[in-house]
Amino acid sequence: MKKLINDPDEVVSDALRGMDAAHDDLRVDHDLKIIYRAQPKAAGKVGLVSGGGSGHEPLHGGFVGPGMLDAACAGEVFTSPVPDQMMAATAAVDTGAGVLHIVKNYTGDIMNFEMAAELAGDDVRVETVITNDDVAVTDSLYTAGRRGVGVTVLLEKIAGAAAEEGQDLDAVAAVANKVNDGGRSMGLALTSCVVPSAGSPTFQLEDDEYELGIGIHGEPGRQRLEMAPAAELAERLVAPILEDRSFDNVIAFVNGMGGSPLLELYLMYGEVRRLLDDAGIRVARSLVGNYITSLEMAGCSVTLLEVDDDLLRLWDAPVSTPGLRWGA
Amino acid sequence: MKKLINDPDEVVSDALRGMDAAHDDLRVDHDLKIIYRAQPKAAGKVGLVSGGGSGHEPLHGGFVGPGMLDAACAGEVFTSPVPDQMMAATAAVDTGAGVLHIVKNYTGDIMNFEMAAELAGDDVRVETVITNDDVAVTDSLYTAGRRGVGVTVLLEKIAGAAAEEGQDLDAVAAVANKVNDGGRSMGLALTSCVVPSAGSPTFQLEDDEYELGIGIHGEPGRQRLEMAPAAELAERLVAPILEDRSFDNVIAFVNGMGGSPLLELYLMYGEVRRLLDDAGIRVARSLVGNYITSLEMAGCSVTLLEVDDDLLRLWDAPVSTPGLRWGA
Amino acid sequence: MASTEVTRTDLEDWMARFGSAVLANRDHLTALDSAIGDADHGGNMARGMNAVAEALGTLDPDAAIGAMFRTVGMTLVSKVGGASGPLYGTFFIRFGGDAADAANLDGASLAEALDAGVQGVVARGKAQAGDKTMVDAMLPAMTAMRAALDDGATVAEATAAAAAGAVEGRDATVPMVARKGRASYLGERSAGHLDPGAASTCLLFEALAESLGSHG
Amino acid sequence: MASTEVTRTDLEDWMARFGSAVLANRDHLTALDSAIGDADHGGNMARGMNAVAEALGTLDPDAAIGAMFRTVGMTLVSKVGGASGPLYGTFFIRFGGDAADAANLDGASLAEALDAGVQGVVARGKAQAGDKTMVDAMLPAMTAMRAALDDGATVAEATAAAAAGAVEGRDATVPMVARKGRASYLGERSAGHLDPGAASTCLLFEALAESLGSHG
Ligand SMILES: Nc1ncnc2c1ncn2[C@@H]1O[C@H](COP(=O)(O)OP(=O)(O)O)[C@@H](O)[C@H]1O
Ligand SMILES: Nc1ncnc2c1ncn2[C@@H]1O[C@H](COP(=O)(O)OP(=O)(O)O)[C@@H](O)[C@H]1O
Ligand SMILES: [Mg+2]
Ligand SMILES: [Mg+2]
Ligand SMILES: [Mg+2]
Ligand SMILES: [Mg+2]
Repeated sequence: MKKLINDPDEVVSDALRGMDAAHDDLRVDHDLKIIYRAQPKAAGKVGLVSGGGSGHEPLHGGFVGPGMLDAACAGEVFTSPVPDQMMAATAAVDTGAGVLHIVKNYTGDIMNFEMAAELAGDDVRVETVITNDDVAVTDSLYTAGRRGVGVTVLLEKIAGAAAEEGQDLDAVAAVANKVNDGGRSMGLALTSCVVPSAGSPTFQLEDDEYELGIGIHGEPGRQRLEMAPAAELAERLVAPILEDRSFDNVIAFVNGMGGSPLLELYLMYGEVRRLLDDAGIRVARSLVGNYITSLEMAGCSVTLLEVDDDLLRLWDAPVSTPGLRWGA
Repeated sequence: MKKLINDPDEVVSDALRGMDAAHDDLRVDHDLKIIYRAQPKAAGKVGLVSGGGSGHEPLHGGFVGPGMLDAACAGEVFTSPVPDQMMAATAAVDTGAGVLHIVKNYTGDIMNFEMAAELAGDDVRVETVITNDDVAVTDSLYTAGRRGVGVTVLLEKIAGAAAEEGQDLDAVAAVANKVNDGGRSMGLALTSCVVPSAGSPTFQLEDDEYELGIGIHGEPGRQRLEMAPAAELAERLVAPILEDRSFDNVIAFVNGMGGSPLLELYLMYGEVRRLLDDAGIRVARSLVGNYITSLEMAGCSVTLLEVDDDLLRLWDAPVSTPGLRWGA
Repeated sequence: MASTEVTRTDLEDWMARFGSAVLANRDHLTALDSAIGDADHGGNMARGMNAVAEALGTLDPDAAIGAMFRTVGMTLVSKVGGASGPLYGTFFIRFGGDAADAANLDGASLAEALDAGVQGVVARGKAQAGDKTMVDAMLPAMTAMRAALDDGATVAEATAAAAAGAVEGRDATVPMVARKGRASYLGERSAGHLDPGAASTCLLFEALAESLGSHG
Repeated sequence: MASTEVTRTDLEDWMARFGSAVLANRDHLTALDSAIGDADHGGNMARGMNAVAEALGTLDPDAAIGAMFRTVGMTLVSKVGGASGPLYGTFFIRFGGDAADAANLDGASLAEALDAGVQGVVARGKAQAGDKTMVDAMLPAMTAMRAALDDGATVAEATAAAAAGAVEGRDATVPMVARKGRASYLGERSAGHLDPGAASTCLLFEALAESLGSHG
């Protein structure tokens, strides 16, 4: 393993030190590994707390700031954070209007957020939205259910805008659920990644293979296939999404897993766009880049989110975070 | 080679198709591979044209937009663009106030921009700034001179702001030269990268080695060293910069080479920051992320830029490009 | 012949042995989790048991068994994260809740406390037998321990039986197709691999049997 | 015995042979550039010579040698980029400029045109002998060709001498420490590798010698 790190067990704390130093508009609780806005939101507005394992940067800490999250709880690499973090973050960001928890659907994340809610009691009104947009998981009866992946980014932006405009907790939770309901994702990997504390790649792929249907934790996918040109890869990602739900007018999001050059992500976006054009789907907005990653994994995912005027307005609203910023 | 591409010889055109589709505020001349603002700048303002080999994304195309470049000429991967591109871009963006060419110091880039100027004649007033901030190249008498690396990003932002506020060509060129004079960079690689048309890694590094003093073209560096913790790597990058020039108040920029997770870049930033604190150098602004890359190379570079109030004001001015965006 | 009573000291020894076993098997647990998960189970358990050792080191020496295991459980909940943090955390919290103020346990009350822990894991994770999780090591362990106690076994014999049951249950996870946790995303590809959580559960029951090996 | 005159057809054959040689050596040139550069010299030259073939295919068949090589040079300038595009582009533009309206060349005027090309490369790139560039193949090629012509050699003999000189010059780049172009960044580490541009220059002179191999 070669990484820009010191002690593998201290990667997250060391990185948070750098993140704190780099961003004056963030405040980091280093003991609890929570990233907050330096300038808390105005009283009476709903707070947004998310969190998850580290290694997906900029998600979630890079999405803390005006127009998006109020706090992000950072777990160890690929390990969900612990209830203490969510309890502290929830108490800290509540301005009286309640707090939305944004949780990606993984057993560990679900259980730790759940325990946080149980342990917190009734001091703060909490609603939870669980993202589960990954169409690679086809059988939700005999699995832990679909994973939360790319839609989480779009949801944090859109729900953040709803909270910022002063919508109440029920309304913010409703818009969040609407985003999750209207979003679908599918990913592939060309390489595995190396969890620092493990020290070697989580899986091995031959030079002529790729993994289809991966999540964001370096875990193998549903299927190992022979490497193919971008046009075919795009089809492998888009087809199952379109089979799962019909789309009319979308935000189209090509996300890098962390190790693929931006040049290739744009190239994939061109292929995805061609497929959407062929399917008669209008693209209202686009997002291309590394937003929800799996350390240095090479590969990408495609997320489509059906949008109406309301969601588009919230998407276009100003946002000012290290990872996503416009209009401000 | 496994990449998200179709034909290796069509990577740049295919990626530009995706970039065009993803960004409504950009216009792409696909024949000449030039990225323009969709909305040209107001008459009377200086135009900024840059360009270089592809594979460094978001540089340069991702820096086209209000507050930064007017046009970027995309060469083949790691190959400078051709004079026809620079001639066309220069003619297109000139509003009568002249055009600044921003050129990274590489033999190919210099010669192609030079030929463009020779072939263009006197229709448009052109000034050229050449970035050469790479302290890894110690001997400029017996080399092609220092390479243009990280400073190019900062320069395009700052000179772009100067042009946007209506400074004339001489003033914009002067501020650009001031940035280049006040900036220094040093980079390292943990892995090589794969040029698509070559198909295999440009160099091989063992699992316990890194290359110190690399550029941005996947070329080997000056020295191959035994892998070390981030704290030591940071020192290897910062020390030669501080030996080369004294710094007082800086923009500190940790740039990813494309294949290192953002988590690690933040971690490196924390280490760099510690060294700057120790050296009594104030950090006025920070930038951490993948801005001038070398395809999927793992590694990073550090750039320090000495700033005064004038440069800071220009740095803070609104910018709205795919790669760098704030205040707008 | 040694005491039939299980003391707090015995249970501290259990935790110490489990902690050592986790550290010794850290890479092994991570390797198992690499095959069908996300390569962190060894690191998670090691981080947790290191924190437990620290917490127990500063615990009031007069604390009852219940309080002691509430500390163990809360420490795991607070330090581990992932799936295993809440699951093992809940296991020990419920174990402690059942043991409550008891100063010592006998075979029956030990089995009852363990059962409470296992039921906590099932309630928290909603896994059933055959889902390829730690539950597949826990349930056979408890079945074996109950059967031994019903046959009049000593505490040492009963916990040895539990450990053997856990090992059997762990090995039986190999052909299973996972239906819970991360491994479930692999579908059929999860078959052929041993479940990492079942492996750490074996270490737990083996440590218990070792700690109580001389108990009548 | 064949003509002593070098015709436009001969020079078209030169370009065709050079193009084929570049395509056949594409991977080799890239491999050389991987060692001390950025792994694109083969791709650059191939892209350029493919474009040249296309441009010559549509060129006015009555165009003079000068116009023909201006097209070759401008095509390389327009399609290659990098260091080699302007350098080989300038080479051919100057070659054409020297040949101008001539319908045919003899040995002396061919050498003069080649010399003009080489001087163009030197003017553009400012490399000196020993800097480990294509110039290190070009200069010995021209020295050898001049010496042969001075000794009364035929065009065939003179261009064969030029090719041999280029090969010698190319091989002499191996121990050199690069002082120009990308390889110069490697400092001492550039020694021990053959310069890719010197290798492509050999192909150029070898192609010329082959095209004119039967000329008196
Ligand atoms: N719903 C569940 N019920 C019981 N055990 C589970 C459940 N989900 C996962 N596990 C256990 O947790 C283990 C994985 O733990 P760990 O790797 O530490 O957490 P994570 O899966 O979050 O990375 C699995 O091997 C399995 O035994
Ligand atoms: N200043 C120069 N003068 C002459 N030749 C040069 C000079 N710089 C580079 N070269 C030649 O160009 C070759 C590299 O060409 P190429 O790889 O196509 O371009 P780039 O270096 O821009 O990637 C070198 O091997 C060398 O022979
Ligand atoms: Mg995990
Ligand atoms: Mg090049
Ligand atoms: Mg795991
Ligand atoms: Mg090259």
